Amino acid sequence: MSTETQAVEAEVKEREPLFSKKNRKLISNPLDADNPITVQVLGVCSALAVTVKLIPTLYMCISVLFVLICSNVAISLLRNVIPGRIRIIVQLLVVASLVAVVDQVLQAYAYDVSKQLSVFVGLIITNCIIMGRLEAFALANKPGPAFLDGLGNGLGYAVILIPVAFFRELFGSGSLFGFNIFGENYPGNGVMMSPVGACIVLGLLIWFQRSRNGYTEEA
Amino acid sequence: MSKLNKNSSGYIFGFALLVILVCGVLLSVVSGALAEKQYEERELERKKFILKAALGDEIAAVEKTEIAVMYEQRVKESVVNSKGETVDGIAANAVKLKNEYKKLEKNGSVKAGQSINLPVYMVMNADGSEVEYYVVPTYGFGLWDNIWGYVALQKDLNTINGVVLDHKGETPGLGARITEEKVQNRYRSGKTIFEGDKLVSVTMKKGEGNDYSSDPHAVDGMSGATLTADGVNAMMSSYMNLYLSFINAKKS
Amino acid sequence: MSKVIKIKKGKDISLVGAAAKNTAPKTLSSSFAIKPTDFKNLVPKMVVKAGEEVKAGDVLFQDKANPAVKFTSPVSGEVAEVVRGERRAIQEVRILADSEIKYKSFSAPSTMTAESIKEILLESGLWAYVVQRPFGTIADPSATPKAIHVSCFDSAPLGVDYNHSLSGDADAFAKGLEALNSLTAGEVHVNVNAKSDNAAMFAQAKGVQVNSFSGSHPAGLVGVQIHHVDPINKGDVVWTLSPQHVVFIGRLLSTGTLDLTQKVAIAGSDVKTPQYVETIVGVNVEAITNENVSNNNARYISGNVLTGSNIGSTGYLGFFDHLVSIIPEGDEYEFMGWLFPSYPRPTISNSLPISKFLKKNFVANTNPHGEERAFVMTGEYEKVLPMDVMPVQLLKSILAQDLEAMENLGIYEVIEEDLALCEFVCTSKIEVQQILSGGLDLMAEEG
Amino acid sequence: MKFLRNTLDKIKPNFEKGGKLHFLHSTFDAIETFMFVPNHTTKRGAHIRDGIDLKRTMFTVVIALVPALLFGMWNVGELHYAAQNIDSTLIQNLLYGAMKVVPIIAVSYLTGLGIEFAFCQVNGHPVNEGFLVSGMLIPLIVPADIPLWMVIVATAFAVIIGKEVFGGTGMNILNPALTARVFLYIAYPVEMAGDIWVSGIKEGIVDASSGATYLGDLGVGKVVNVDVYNAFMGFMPGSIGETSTLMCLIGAVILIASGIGSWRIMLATVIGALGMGLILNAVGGNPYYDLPAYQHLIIGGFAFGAVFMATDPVSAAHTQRGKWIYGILIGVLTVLIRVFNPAYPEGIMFAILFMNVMAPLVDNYVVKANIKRRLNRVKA
Repeated sequence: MSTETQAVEAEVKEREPLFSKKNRKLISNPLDADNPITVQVLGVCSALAVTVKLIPTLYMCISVLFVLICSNVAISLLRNVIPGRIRIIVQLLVVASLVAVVDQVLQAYAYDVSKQLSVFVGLIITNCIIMGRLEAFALANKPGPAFLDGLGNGLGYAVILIPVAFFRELFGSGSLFGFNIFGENYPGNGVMMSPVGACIVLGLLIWFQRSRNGYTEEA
Repeated sequence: MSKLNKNSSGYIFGFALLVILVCGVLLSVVSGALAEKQYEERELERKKFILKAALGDEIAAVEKTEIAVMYEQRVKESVVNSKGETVDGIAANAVKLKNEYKKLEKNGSVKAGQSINLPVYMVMNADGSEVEYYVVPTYGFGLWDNIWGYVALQKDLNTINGVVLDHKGETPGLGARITEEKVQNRYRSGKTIFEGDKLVSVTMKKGEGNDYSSDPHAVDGMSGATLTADGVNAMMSSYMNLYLSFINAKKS
Repeated sequence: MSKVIKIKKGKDISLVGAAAKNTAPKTLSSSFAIKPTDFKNLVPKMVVKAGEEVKAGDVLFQDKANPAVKFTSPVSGEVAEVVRGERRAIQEVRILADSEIKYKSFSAPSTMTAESIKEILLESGLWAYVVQRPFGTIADPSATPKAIHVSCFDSAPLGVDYNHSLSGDADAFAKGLEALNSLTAGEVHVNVNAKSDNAAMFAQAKGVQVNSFSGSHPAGLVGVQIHHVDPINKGDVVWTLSPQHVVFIGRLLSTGTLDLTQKVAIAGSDVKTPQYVETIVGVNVEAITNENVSNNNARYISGNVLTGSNIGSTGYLGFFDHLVSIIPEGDEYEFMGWLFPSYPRPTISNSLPISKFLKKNFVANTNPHGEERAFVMTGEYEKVLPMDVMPVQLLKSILAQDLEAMENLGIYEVIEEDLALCEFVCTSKIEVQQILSGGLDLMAEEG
Repeated sequence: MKFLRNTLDKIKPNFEKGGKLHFLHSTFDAIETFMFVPNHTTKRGAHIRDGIDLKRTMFTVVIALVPALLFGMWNVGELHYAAQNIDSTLIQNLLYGAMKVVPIIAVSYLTGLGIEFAFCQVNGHPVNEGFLVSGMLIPLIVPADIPLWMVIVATAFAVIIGKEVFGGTGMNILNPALTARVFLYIAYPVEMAGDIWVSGIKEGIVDASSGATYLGDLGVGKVVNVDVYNAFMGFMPGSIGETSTLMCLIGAVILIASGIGSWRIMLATVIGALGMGLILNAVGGNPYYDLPAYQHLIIGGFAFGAVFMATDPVSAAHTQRGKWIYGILIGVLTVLIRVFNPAYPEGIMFAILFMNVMAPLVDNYVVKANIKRRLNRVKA
């Protein structure tokens, strides 16, 4: 998975209002034109693994959002004191600690969901979106924009995962949020239940998005 | 204040140490604060499984908070070994089934020189005067990975009252269906594990949609998941054999 | 004679109307034309204007890129018209012939050195007959080829029999070969058909290497022969000529005049009496096919039915061609024709058993018998291309404009005619020669 | 015929550019060219062309499928009645089979062609003939009792995801019919696996035990005595068209004789399976290892897959040498999957799809070898 390093945003000027036009873009861009999953193709592994049902997907999205925002802000705060030579390790340490916290919390307060998510919560550590944002953005920006960037990318992740989970749960299990939609006799669909289905739904979403945005592959 | 040299080894070490310290403290605090709650959750699931195996649908209506209370009131725990002798000094919930399972041979008998701890949960009747169900945990291997479950026997120690099954990695839509109520309920129609004095266990058959109401040792299978069903059958039969001494002792 | 090289792949397409081995007396048309479009990538620069008088051998136009390469008039007469097409590109230079041809005289060199031969060939315009591989363009006079190949049999459908058409030109042929020998450091290869009784002029040609080939079409294609005798690698240059054109060179050297008289086969199912006609390069086909065609809706092809060009009933014979194929147009609907063919047609597919096994000679028309589709079938091209070249992969690399792949896959070894049979057999009706032509152009430009 | 031509000519302007039905031009075009070979003539290049076209090629494959289809229909009826101990005549069997199979074929063609036409319409492409074959293959590789809506879903999936997203016939990586089959297998395992191979089990008319297949039994470690004659003739449960090795052989003869199916692939697949089977025989151990190698060729869908699926020219290897490698690996993988993967008793489906994906790689190496030969020539 490539950690496509985006052009590092220039350091935000002093006293810029938090919701300036530029900052608003930090949120809106990752939702569509620069979506971490469908455009940058990062974090796909978890997108395939956890989207069988909507509820675990929601928990996963919130977890990623939380880790992303917190680590972005933390690294942004530390950006001037982190020695360059160990910055990746420090980032990893911060992310890993946050993920461990999330995992512990889920085990304590959402035991069923944490059972379903199993290792994939732990694997948030290796989610390229997070490390990518830390490297590309948080290290060079103030905490405010870093917070927004984390929020934007976390939402960008969610905005793809939730529809994927929606279709997979609907067609795979015939239910939504665990409520039966198609009735007892719906036979389910094994393709949608397996990661293959996620891959196909994700592919179709990318197809849809690209044809709408007029994206063309660079030569 | 003179600027620190960020590339000096001392600074790097110091910084790393500091970060590790902060993260370590954070983690231990969180883990400490949540440990009890997590334990409760795990216990709750175990208790729920045990009660569900015994009481079935009754339990579905019980609030999550009530489960622990109900368990406290109605369940008595003990641990036995494969000879049916009671093992003292270990609590039933401290027995790690996965580890105990490793003490078994392929054919389900206990490895030479090993002693296996087998928890037994006795679910009492509503007024607590006598044992109504015996719930025993089982552990085995399905098609891809481990499977486990609880089997509730009625007080005759022959009739199965219900089962709860769970798995780690069976095929979704096929073997994974053992967690479905619909499949588990197939064990709730008075199946018996003994034929006279002989232990025969209960077998999930190949194929689906057949009527086995006349056969007390067979339940309808899961189409396309014969191998997971075979795993369930093997697990069932081997653990019933392990508990055989206990059952015989209780019966007599 | 060296051993016979067997060409195992390929397919002879037998069509009705092969030219009988007799020659109609010389018919002189009043109109002749030299067509710059017969040469690949040629940008002509006119030397004469309409209305000027020329002798046979006088320069009509030059190659703009290489003015030493000249194109001369085959007959004497008046330059009647310079026909231009799109963007004023010159299509034809027409000459109204005198009834008696006046020849410009050339002084034949006393010794045959590469320099002197090149000079006289360039002056007389015969140089344009020397084709260079790779790319199939007019040879670069400054180059020295590693070999020169002359294919002395035509295996294409309705192909010319050089044993007949060149009978009587043995001396000129020998002389021509002698001249070619001086042009190359390597061998001059004369490639003959092992299966037929070759005239002594081919089979016992002196001072050259005679290779004999057996097998179906495209065994007679010089590209296939080169591939089996001494394949072209990157950087190699090989020249090829038709035996007819070797004869022209021989005549020029012995007489000092440009005598482009040749026997042209008039063949095809729409010809009443298929036979040879004695005429001159660039003749108007109307004159040589007059009264001899039985169908109003026929296609007139200068060259053979696989690689020739559609010239219409009033066009001019192509510069390199000594065959006019006349076959019916196929512009008719055929009810369920793909399932129940209403008439037999040539095919390599056994899925048309009647056509394949019960019929020997076919009346083929120009209907493609299906529409163009994406590549689906595989292994077809390989059946008819007797070279260690992967045709489909080569075509795909051309479509992808991948120069390196094109080179690696052997684009230097082939020109359009080599893959013509692939185009014929293609189930998906893909225009193979057109694609290859694009690839060759691209390669010539970039490489 | 004349009348038909005139009618077509009369309504044709409506579908041409500017006509009010232009949006249906691909559909009209497909129908017109089906009825009449068009009056086009060659424009460039070779003036005459081979008499064969893609329609005829595809139709020949359909013809080759007819024996398997007819036998399949008969077999559906025969098994159905035999399982109930009813003596039935040839006609009864065929009738019952037709009742089950014809709707599947109709649904498969309607769905597939409908989608294909729609895509061609939108993209402005001519309709390709590829689905003529896929539409016939899909019904032959499903159980007779399959619900029709599943056929629709699977066909739609195969045509859209398996073919159109790659750019249509000629561009697809996977064999569309097998894509449909594997979709069904994974999406609806309950309906597509286990003992469902005799028509009538689902309604409870027929006892489930009669629907056991050799592969199914072998997969769970049973010792199986394959009745070689019945297995070869096809008198056993299975997908509609796949059971009879004999009918597949007849199809193979048609395909090879007409030059449309690659004999290289068929032969290579058989060699691969036999070779792997013999190796396993030599190792021995359980009933599946010990199954005589040749019996792998006649049980399950091996013959059908090797003859009709592996040879799909688009998704197979394209180079001549590549076809050998491709075929042999299919054979080897089929046996390996059958023997070593208990969850998926039928190996050939996965083996072919896997090799479909690998075929470009195989070709790549063959092409590289060709390039190397050319480069070595310079050195020599």
